[in-house]
Amino acid sequence: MAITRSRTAEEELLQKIPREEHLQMYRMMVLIRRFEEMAGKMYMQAAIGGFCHLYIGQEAVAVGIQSALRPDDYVMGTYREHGQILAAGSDPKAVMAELFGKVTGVSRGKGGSMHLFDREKNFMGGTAIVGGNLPIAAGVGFAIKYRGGEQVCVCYFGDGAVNEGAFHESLNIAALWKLPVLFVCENNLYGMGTQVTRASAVPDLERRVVGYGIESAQVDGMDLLAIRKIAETAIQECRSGRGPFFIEAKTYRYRGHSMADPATYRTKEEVEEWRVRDPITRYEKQLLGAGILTDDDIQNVSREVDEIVEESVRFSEESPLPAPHELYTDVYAAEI
Amino acid sequence: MAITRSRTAEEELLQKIPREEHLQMYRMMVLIRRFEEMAGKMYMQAAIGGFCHLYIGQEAVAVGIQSALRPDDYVMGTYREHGQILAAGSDPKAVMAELFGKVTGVSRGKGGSMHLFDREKNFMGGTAIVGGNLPIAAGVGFAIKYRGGEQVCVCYFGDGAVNEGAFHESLNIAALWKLPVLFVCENNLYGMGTQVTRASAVPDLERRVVGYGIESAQVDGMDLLAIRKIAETAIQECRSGRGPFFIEAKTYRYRGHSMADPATYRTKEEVEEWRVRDPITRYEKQLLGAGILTDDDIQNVSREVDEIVEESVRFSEESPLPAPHELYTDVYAAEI
Amino acid sequence: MPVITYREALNQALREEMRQDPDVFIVGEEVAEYQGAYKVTEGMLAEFGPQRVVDTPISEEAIAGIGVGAALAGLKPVIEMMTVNFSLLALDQIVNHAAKYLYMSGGQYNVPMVMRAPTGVGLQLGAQHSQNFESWFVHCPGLKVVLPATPYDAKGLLKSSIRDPDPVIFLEHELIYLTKGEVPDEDYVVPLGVADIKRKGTDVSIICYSRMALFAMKAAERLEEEGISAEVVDLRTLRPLDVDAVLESVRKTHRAVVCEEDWPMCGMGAELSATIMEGAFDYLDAPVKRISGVDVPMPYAKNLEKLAVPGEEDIYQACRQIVAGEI
Amino acid sequence: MPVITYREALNQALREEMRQDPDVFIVGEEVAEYQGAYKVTEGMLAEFGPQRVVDTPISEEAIAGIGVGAALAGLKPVIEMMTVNFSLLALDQIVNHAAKYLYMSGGQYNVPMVMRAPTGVGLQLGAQHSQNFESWFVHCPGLKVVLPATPYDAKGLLKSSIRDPDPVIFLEHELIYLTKGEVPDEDYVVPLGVADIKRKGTDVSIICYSRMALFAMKAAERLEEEGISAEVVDLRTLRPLDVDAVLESVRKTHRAVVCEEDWPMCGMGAELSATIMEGAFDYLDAPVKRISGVDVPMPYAKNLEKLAVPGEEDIYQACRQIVAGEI
Ligand SMILES: Cc1ncc(C[n+]2csc(CCOP(=O)(O)OP(=O)(O)O)c2C)c(N)n1
Ligand SMILES: Cc1ncc(C[n+]2csc(CCOP(=O)(O)OP(=O)(O)O)c2C)c(N)n1
Ligand SMILES: [Mg+2]
Ligand SMILES: [Mg+2]
Repeated sequence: MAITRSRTAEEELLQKIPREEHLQMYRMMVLIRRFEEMAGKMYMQAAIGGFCHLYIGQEAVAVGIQSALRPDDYVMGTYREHGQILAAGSDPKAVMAELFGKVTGVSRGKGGSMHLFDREKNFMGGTAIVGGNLPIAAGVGFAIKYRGGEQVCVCYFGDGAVNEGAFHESLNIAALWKLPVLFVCENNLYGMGTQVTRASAVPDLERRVVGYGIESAQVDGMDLLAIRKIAETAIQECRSGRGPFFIEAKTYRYRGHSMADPATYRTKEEVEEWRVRDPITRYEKQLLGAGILTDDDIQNVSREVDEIVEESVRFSEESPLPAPHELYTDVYAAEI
Repeated sequence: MAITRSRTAEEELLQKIPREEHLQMYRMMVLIRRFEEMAGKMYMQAAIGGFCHLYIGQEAVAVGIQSALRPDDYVMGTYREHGQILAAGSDPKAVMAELFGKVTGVSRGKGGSMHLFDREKNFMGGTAIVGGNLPIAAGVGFAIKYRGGEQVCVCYFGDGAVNEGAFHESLNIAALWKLPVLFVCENNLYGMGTQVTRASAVPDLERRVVGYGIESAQVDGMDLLAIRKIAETAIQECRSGRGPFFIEAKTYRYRGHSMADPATYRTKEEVEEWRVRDPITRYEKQLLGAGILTDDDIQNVSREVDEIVEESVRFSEESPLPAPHELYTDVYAAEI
Repeated sequence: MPVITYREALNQALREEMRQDPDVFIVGEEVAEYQGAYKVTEGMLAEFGPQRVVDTPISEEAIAGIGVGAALAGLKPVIEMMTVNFSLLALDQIVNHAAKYLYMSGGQYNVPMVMRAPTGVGLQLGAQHSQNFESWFVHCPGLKVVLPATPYDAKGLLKSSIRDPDPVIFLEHELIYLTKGEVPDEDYVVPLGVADIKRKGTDVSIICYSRMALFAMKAAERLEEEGISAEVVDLRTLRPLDVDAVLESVRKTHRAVVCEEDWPMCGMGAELSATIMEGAFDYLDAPVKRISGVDVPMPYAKNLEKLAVPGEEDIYQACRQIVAGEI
Repeated sequence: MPVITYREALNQALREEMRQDPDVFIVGEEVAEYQGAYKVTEGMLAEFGPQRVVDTPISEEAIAGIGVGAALAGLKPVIEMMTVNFSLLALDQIVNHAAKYLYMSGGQYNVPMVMRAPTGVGLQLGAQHSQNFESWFVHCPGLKVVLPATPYDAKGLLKSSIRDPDPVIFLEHELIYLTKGEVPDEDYVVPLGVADIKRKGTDVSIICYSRMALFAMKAAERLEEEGISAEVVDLRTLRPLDVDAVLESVRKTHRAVVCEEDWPMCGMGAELSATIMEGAFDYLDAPVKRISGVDVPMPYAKNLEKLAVPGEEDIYQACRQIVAGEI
């Protein structure tokens, strides 16, 4: 399918979705943006360690996809998953606390930024191995089908992950067995410093799945409504047992690959071009234009979100570190 | 490209190729057939151990491809490579001796049926890991290009290998870097007991490479001339620096996967259907029909080949086992 | 008690567990229609159908991922690697994911999965098909590693492994599938992490597992004829390791011969040797003797392969020497 | 002599070898335009161009295969795995192919390739990015394994590794890239397989490598203040292992503390412990003491990570105890 652009389709959606839901999605995008800005700040202050990959610029993808899911669906994230787990509904306090390495974190401080898990939300991580979550997503899809369930497993990964063998094996099996897996490729144009054109023989990533006979679509990753729309279609496909679906969301990360990366491999102009298409500003304009939200609503969201983020930092700072004995727990589930 | 079938093209080729070369190709196909039948016999007599995968039925593929190569080109085989290394010009005596595990074997008896090597013929193995030779072939292609050479690296693999991650990574890189690698997929319809339709989401294997933007062709793997023709085109593509080429040769193995496999997963009828299309009989008919070879020639070839095979067995039986100290040699090239 | 083969014992274990727990299934290359490359899953497709006995494409990394993902979602997968040699293509899933999920998630996600694989030398299968990697798996916290030597242990340990809430690497030596032994028809389990004194002795402890345990028993018989009383400690599980059983035996015999078919460097023999020194140094009358495979890739030639693989004679000689004070 | 960082020393080694041998090239993820994930290849793209400093897609298995194939065709590839953690995706190429080609081909095809990779714990990188796998590589005949501790050794050993006709696994600890030391500008090599007595001593031998060697030197200084004379044996190469140097030292000091950051089971410490018992049993006044990383996946939390990683204090305490006869 081609990128969704038609005006009418957009208005249709704007009207179809209840105001409360618009407000939720908008709030979530703003929350992720501010949360990530704060995470970056905390990282600079060394309150957060390790590698820290921010989601800024890609907010529409996770929010659009997650908004179309059911609570009992499963999510496999990447190491750039702060935004993914927040969009999945996890408590910002527990997410921030994990980045701080505190026992109140979603992974009790033992996972870190790249290993966020939240069983209550069916958020299964959180892997720091590029492409490592794709075979696992196929396994979750297998389990859903095995049980005759109607859930879907969403699997996020980047443009770089497409070149891993794991991608190939997983998509072939998911297609062969018609597993309910929604593969979401967040194509932000770069894998670390490598432009997609230098990594993929066919830079049009949707073409990369032709060999699996899998349903697919390209979508503007900066357009929340377009993502929401295709997500609904794709998830419907998966639920109906017709097999997996592949979405390529063309997006962009405003920051470097991680907090350690100055991103000297791309031009200011390029970054600016993308900022102009900012997914939050765009959605905000649409909502105001359609009279769904008012300036007051926007300001309220802004205030609420700032409080939530501030609170998440306060909570994290005040939370205790894991007790020393935690070093030895959770290695095995069985007593040894 | 579609499967080559046109009569005229066939006659054209028949005439274009000098008689001597026809005779060589025909002799090689017969040699492989008889060699493999003998290998099977020797295996039943326990003169050959380990796993033994026969090439019977697929002779046209290796002979057609190798006949279009230059001596300085490289070849990466599989574990079903007796036919491949013979077609590459290795001495049948040394190949049989390797199956016997004798020191006079191509790999000094240390490799075995699945690990045949012949540096003089640029035959680089011989790997028992499905798909394991694909990344290596990309590396050889890289070296050729690095040196600005005009050689090509041919890499043989089966329909089952297409589903390994190694296939994906290797084809993407070969295409991205325009490496002179000719990927030859010997689609004999089965990977062990698994029909290609149960292993590949898209059973039309040529479709599997669309995502790499790689030149490709399907060819009747039972038709030597068709293979020879597409091989010439493909190799020309590779030499000219336009990048890799993928050939899917639709063929069939008459025997089980290995000598240990009774092949109960397929019907006698299916096997018969394929035997009717036997590549040797077919080529023989063409050569006789076009008056290129006479019945005498055919009989001479038959006699010559039988002698060669008998001789290879005699040679192998009479050859000594590797000396005990060989256990410790060839672990490292440097003195330790 | 019925006498059946090691292979049949594994088949029984799989069937019994699949009958009593609908969440158990088996997936891998050629496990269904082909009845298993080594026929361990013979007849299971017919009994349980293609939903629970699942053939896969040749995609080891994905097979392991199917196991991890299905386990995370609450099933109890048994994945079969056609041989352990091919598991090298799946190690990221096993080591970076299966072994770490519980820890990284702060206890939220355990991975109740079993990876079964034939291991060890075969009959002239060559360098790429004759390997042992148990030491690699033992090296990794989060994994459990099981290598039964007898049909009885094979059935009981496989059942325990399937019921275990953690990832278990279950390795079956290719050359003992047809060995026979008494195996109860009914349901029983052998607990993980408990060694078995297969033979009591006083002069030397032979610490072993998998096929080496069978050689050890034969060697012990021969030694007895010479008046040497060897104790055979079959570890059965390498992780968790039954350190107490090992040390107790060595403290009694004062001599230890540790056996592995695998290559020596950083192998299980080294771990046992170090563990024994750390726990029984003052009891040792001689240094612990390691018996391992020769430190070279496996050659194809029959005569060379024979030289590369350790066996009964090596254990027998080592025990004689160590008891005679020649080590 | 100029004082430069470990990272600069590696960069020098690469440049010198590439200048004098056109067959040498480096390939890996982000080695060219990004100047290397850990900046080891800084400036090399500018000097040698994209034909010899080659960025790849994220395809570890293919990267290793590029190395093997290019080496078979006569080049001298240096492949960079961004970190050793990702080499788990490339092990089939390394272990089933690179390590066995020479043997399986009966001596026809050697594989002169170097796999470089950062290894070890970082700063809160978590369970999947803080691992050591040297014991896995050491386990495999056909491979050579090098882990330099100082800038001088790093340069000399990398040059030897590149010139070596066999596959070499060259592991660089992530936390010592910025350590400094004297490094000659000119061409020199440090031979593979030769340990270095970094400090002479008489009371206890500290057998170590990589970052642990730096901790050992610090510990030895502190011990000296207490009148304990520790000998620091930096192995530098783990395979081939300089057994003579290890045994000679232990026969002199009668006590050994073996150090690794890696997990204990089937690790290098176990191999050293076993080797020392086998070669110097009668010289030992105490069992060999192993110091290893804690046997758990690496936690993220700073305080837990600190507890999981062995360091100077552990070596210091172990030496004091072993000399005091408390071990
Ligand atoms: C198997 C593996 N190889 C390499 C890395 C190092 N690495 C981390 S992120 C990354 C780039 C991934 O790019 P992409 O898939 O596009 O995701 P993005 O970071 O753009 O979200 C690389 C190479 C890794 N973590 N795992
Ligand atoms: C990595 C790996 N997985 C599995 C096997 C076991 N195996 C050997 S051959 C084979 C089937 C390969 O089928 P195909 O690629 O079609 O080649 P063919 O045997 O038909 O020539 C399998 C599964 C192996 N040798 N290596
Ligand atoms: Mg990207
Ligand atoms: Mg096939």
